[in-house]
Amino acid sequence: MSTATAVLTGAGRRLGTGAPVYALLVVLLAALAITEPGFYEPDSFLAFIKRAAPLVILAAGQYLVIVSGGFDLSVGAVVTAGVVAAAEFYGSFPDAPWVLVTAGLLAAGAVVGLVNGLITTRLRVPSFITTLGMMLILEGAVFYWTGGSPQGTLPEAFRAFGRGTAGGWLPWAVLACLAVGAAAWWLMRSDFGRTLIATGDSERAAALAGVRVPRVRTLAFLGSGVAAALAAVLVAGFSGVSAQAGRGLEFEAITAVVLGGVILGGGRGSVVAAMAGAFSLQALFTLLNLQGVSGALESTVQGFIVIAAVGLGAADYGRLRRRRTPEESA
Amino acid sequence: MTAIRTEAAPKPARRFTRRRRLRFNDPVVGVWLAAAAVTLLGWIVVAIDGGNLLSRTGVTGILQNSVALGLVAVGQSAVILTGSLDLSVAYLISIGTLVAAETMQDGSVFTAVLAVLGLSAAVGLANGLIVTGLKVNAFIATLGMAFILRGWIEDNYTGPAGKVPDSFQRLGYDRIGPVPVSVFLLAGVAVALWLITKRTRLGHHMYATGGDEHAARLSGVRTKRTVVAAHVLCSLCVGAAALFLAARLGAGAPWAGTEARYDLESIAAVVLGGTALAGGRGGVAGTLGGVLVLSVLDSVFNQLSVDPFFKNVVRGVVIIAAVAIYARPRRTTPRRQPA
Amino acid sequence: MSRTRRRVLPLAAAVLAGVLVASCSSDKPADSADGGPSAAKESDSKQSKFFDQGDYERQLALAKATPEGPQDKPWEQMLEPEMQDTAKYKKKGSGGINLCFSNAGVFNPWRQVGLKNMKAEVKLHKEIADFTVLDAQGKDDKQISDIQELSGKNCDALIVSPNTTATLTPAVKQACGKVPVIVFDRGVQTDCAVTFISPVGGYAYGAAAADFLTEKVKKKGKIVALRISPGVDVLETRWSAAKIAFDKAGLDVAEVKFTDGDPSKTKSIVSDAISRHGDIDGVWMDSGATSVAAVEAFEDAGKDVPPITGEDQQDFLQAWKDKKLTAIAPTYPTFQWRTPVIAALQILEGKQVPKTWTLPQPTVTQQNLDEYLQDGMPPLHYAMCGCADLPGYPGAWGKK
Amino acid sequence: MLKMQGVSKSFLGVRVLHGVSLDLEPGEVHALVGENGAGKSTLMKVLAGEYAPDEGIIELDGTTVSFSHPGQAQAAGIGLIHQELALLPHRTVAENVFLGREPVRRGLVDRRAMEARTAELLAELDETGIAPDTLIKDLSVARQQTVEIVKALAASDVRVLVMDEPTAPLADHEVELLHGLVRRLAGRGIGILYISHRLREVFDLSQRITVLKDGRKVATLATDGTTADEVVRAMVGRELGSYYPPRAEAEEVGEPLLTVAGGGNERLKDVELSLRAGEVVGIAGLQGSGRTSLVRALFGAAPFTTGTMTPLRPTSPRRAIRAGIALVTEDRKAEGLALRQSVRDNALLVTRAVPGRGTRDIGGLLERVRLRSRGEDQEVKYLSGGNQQKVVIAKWLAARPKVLLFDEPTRGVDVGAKAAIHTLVRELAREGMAVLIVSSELPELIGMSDRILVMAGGRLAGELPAGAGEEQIMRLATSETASAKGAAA
Repeated sequence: MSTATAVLTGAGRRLGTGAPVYALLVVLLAALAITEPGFYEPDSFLAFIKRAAPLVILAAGQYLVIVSGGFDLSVGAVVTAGVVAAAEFYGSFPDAPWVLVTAGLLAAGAVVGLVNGLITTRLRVPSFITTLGMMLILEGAVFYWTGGSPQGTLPEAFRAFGRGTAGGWLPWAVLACLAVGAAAWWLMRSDFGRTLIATGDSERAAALAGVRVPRVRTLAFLGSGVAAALAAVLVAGFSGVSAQAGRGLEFEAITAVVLGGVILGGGRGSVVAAMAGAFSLQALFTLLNLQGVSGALESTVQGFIVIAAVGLGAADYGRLRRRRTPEESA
Repeated sequence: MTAIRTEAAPKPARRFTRRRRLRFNDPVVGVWLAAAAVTLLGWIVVAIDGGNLLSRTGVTGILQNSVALGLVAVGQSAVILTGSLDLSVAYLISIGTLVAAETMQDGSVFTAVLAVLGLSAAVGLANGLIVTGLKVNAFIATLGMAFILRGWIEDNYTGPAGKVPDSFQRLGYDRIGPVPVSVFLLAGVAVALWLITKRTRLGHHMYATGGDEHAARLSGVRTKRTVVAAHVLCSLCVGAAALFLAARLGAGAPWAGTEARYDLESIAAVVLGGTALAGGRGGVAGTLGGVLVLSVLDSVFNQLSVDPFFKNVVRGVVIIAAVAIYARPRRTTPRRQPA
Repeated sequence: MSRTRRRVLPLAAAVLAGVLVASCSSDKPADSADGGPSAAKESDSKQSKFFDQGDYERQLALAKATPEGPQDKPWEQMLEPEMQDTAKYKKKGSGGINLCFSNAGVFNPWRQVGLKNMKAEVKLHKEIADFTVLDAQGKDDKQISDIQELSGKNCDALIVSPNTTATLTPAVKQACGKVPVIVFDRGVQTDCAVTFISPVGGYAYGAAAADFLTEKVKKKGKIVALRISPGVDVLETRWSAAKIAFDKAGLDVAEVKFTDGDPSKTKSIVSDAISRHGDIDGVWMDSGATSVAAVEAFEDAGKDVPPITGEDQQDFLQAWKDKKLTAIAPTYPTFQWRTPVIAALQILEGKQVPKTWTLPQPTVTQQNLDEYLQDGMPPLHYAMCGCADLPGYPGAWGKK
Repeated sequence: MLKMQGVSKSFLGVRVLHGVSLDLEPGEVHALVGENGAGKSTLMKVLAGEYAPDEGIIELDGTTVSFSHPGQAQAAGIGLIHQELALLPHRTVAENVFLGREPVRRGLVDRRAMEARTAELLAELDETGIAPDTLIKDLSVARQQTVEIVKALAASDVRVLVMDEPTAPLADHEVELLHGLVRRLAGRGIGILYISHRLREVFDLSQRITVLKDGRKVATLATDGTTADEVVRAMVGRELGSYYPPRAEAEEVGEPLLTVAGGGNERLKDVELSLRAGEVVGIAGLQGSGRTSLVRALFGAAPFTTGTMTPLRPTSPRRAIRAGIALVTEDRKAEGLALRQSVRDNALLVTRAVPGRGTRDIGGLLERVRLRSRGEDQEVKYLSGGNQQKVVIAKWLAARPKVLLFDEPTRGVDVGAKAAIHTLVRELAREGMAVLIVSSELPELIGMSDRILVMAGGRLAGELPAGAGEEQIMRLATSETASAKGAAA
């Protein structure tokens, strides 16, 4: 264990702030291996990633918003609304091509993100409130529209993306997850990404350096909206029509990001660590499920572990650094 | 010396403007005006529809529906003022009603009240200690606490439990004229919280900690203790809400807090009342106004038989719009620039 | 810096490992090869706490009884009724009837279909001049206020669909003094209502599903039981009845899991169960919302779907037919939302109604599947709605 | 009265104080000087109970004391005035003054007593212009500083007052007022530990000077028996020689790169200005005279609303940057840097934000500004003030500006870095940039500028040639104050 941790520590230094989450992930994956020897067979491991994919994608989107100094509480509602709206749409146009519907959902997610971003930046409403309001609006609107439940079924072609496999063995969801991961990693190394983090760190400094702060922050929300819509497509594919597809996902996504060592308030943390946080959370769910922890106590265990993990992360990165500050700046 | 005079000269004028601004821009005043406006508009709309929003039952209903959310939101104000947040309130309410009802079934009302408040204080203490001691962000800390409490509820209860004696149920049902007695509970708790936040050292320290924790600490404020105290206060209010709901429901209900989404609703009410989510500004008086707005809106929707899903849309719009309005004057106030 | 981190990390790892190990050991006291029996044992202890033998036996008997009333209108049928006189509630004077309804909420498709039924039923009766619905949005507190508000209005009769059982008792008691009250779906702990309308109940539901599995699954076969969430009274009864049946038949309940009604969680749980136990011989569900997800989990794992139970939701019935499943669907019929309106009118006319109006609780089986499966209905529609003769059908119920 | 003996303190194994001893008499002003990172602030924070010392003892009137919380130090009569003001902008003066020790009557805070006592304390300091119920955010920085001092005094019977660079944010005339205040406090028998970078005020005020270097005490000198050179030598361990680089020759000054005609906005009136390639122009003026407003207007952060400007009148920093204008702001931590980001990310911020403008080759730039860091990956938070400022300058150089505006270029920067920045600024001008410097430190302004513009009441009150004296500047700076008070508010 200690060698593993040492290796991780080295890796963690390179990866920035996420070190504890990688340790957590390794511990959880090891525990899974012990509990379930078959876990690492290609099929079941791929199934695990496939299952984690929506949360990982949501975490990547949520990361963009959190690192720029905000919250996005509306992602769960976007997932629910996306699934229900897709079904409703198929109810009216059963033969619509899946590409079109998927693209439409992503565009709608982008619009929701755009609205979140504009309200937050232009009207100066704290994002917590904006997205809380958006959550109520989306849930209300989509059910008002559908009269409470969607009136269509999702065809297999549409669902294949979340349910099917490429080449008979590699789930599309895993590919989507990898693609989003790579895109997010690339994005955060790009000029936009660096500017985004700097904006989250100090909005004034960024604005005075020529950063179009409202635009950058709005784009972060837009990214989160698109990620949520993509998650909606995957969830819809994975499990079909449900009126509560996205319930609680916003909290899971935020928890995942925070587990990844990203600081609420912005300016610090890596997107890879945030996605590792999502994998950790999913691994924890799976482990609790396999352990046969009584269903009822599951959430208690989850609560303890999240607090403990974040607490240990905070001990590492908050306290020690703060103590250290005065040494060099007089 | 000249410089001093130049600054001193416009002084009285500036103070005058501050006082005056208090009137128009102060969110507390704003939200109460909004509540009045919503009531008036609602009354008109309902009247056109052929009803009467402000009939005896209507008024009672509005007040009655404000109590539970009001108690929670008043408590939530305390933590938000201090720069923290509590997402565990919903589950704490559920547990509170269960503990209250079960204790009252076998024991006295007095022990039950003590038990609920004791439990609440303990949960608040735990929240506070996790936030300050383990330095876990309040959002995550209290979310984690919510999960812990949820597990406890789900492991132990499978539906309503316990029984509240009729004597205690009077808290939930009696009224004096059109005013339910529980409104006096809310008023009492609100006045107590108002006194604590505005007139005690703890309250001053809460504002200071929420405004700038570092500055407060440097001034000798025990910020950690203050945050812990705010969490305990919040949980005690939640405990009071649980007792009220127990009285109202006549039994403990595992979903009493969560189905009504008291966690997010209370935050919405607090923010609607003009308290800054970042802490340090706002107060209990505004929060009550926010609760009243939500409750009047609910009542209007009820009277007009508006689709419940549509209600959510309106609520979302109202919350965003209100906060956008609060944010506006701040934008036009020129930022002081030392030149 | 790095030295400290190195110190903290193993600590973190140790603590986490500790937590996990602790959670592991505390839950597997019996043996290590199979978590099943221990989970079952835990449920045993719960059974004793919430199980009511009298209700259980009564419901199983009722389920076999023959209902009185018109054959083709199950919502007007009643099981073993004890009629009572309602003359004192007879509406005096002329003018239209003002009917009021305090609804717990429309937070799931079952309630949405139900409310449509009720509204359509109201339309059938010209004598109802006004139909007021207040929606409590799942809040007990609000429903109490709603009931108070409605009993203060000029309602001729008040229908209540309580959000929870015990908590609404005082409010209903209060209302009984002012207006004839009809309670349906969930009961309240008072008999002051003129009539209480509900189908046979949860024990019958759970037993119907479980009996099907005990018939189709070989002895010692592994059963996965999927429940929505703990702590819901009406669902607890379904499970406890099923538990008895499984124990009696000697089936091995390998997993009991809560799904939160979330299809994607359900799918994960079932996939995990498949990889853990290899073969699953039967799936029992306490309600239908997630049965299709369970079916798909087997498909995605490349396994045949074992005998499975569901509910009368359209998507499950469709999958049942398309995939030729071995299945059964007990119902908690949504046609019961029609009955309160009918009862209210009878009461206001002074006609006799039973004190406890027990409706039949039909089961969808292979034999009558085609009868209930209607093409083109929305996936979350409930087939046992008895709504085919109602105005606006099927468009208002979402058929395209 | 106060004795600190052998105080040591380490952070994560790095020793920042090595057995420092210090004593203080009642009524004495004892100056503490040293370069940034010398340990002054840490020593004072140990005294004020913010850090616990690893070794050493603190004696107050012969009794050993130890504090684990600032509140305890306050109770013992030790007040600390921070470099960054620790005031709550949305609370009143009285609430801030009594924060942490509000008077209580019958369990409730006695507001009336609090405000009365605050008014009393303000009156004692001849600061009657501040009302106890004003919100802090409505006060000027100088006033806020006064409130800080009153706050320290309000703490039970202050015996020792620690002032950490209290004059850093103040203009010269306000400095005088503060000095008067310090002398009055000392006259009441309060011992004052005074940290400053400004040697002149150290010599004006103090009776003794203690010099710290690298966490060790170098010497404690009697002010009367020493010279500024001696102190500087003790601080840096070397002679500083000529402070400022030579000015520009006439032929080095080229075409105008930026001109303003009739520029005005809420705070500025009729600004006529021309900055030419190769020259360094200084802007002098009292606090509130519009100096910062001017550079912000030129940079588009608080734009001109009237007048013309070439190459363009920027309406946002972004447009200014595109036009080749750069601004090094006075508040480095809040406006200059993203503190939790690396040196590289900060240096590249402008280049990334405004594509097509700058260079990505920052290695050379960082070398050029003589940055001392542990590499480009180091978070700027952990750099000293001087090195942070160098990162800010590198950031702007990466954008290849033609006009460089500096607002207080060396505030909070230690002596060594200061000289490096001065040399760099001159080099940049020599390469053909136009440079504008706003500074409250007149010697710096006089030493650096090829000509000095003096502002008063939001206008340019006059222009002085290189080598103008402090008196001339002050005369212009105060000339129009009375007539233009409205605009300066």
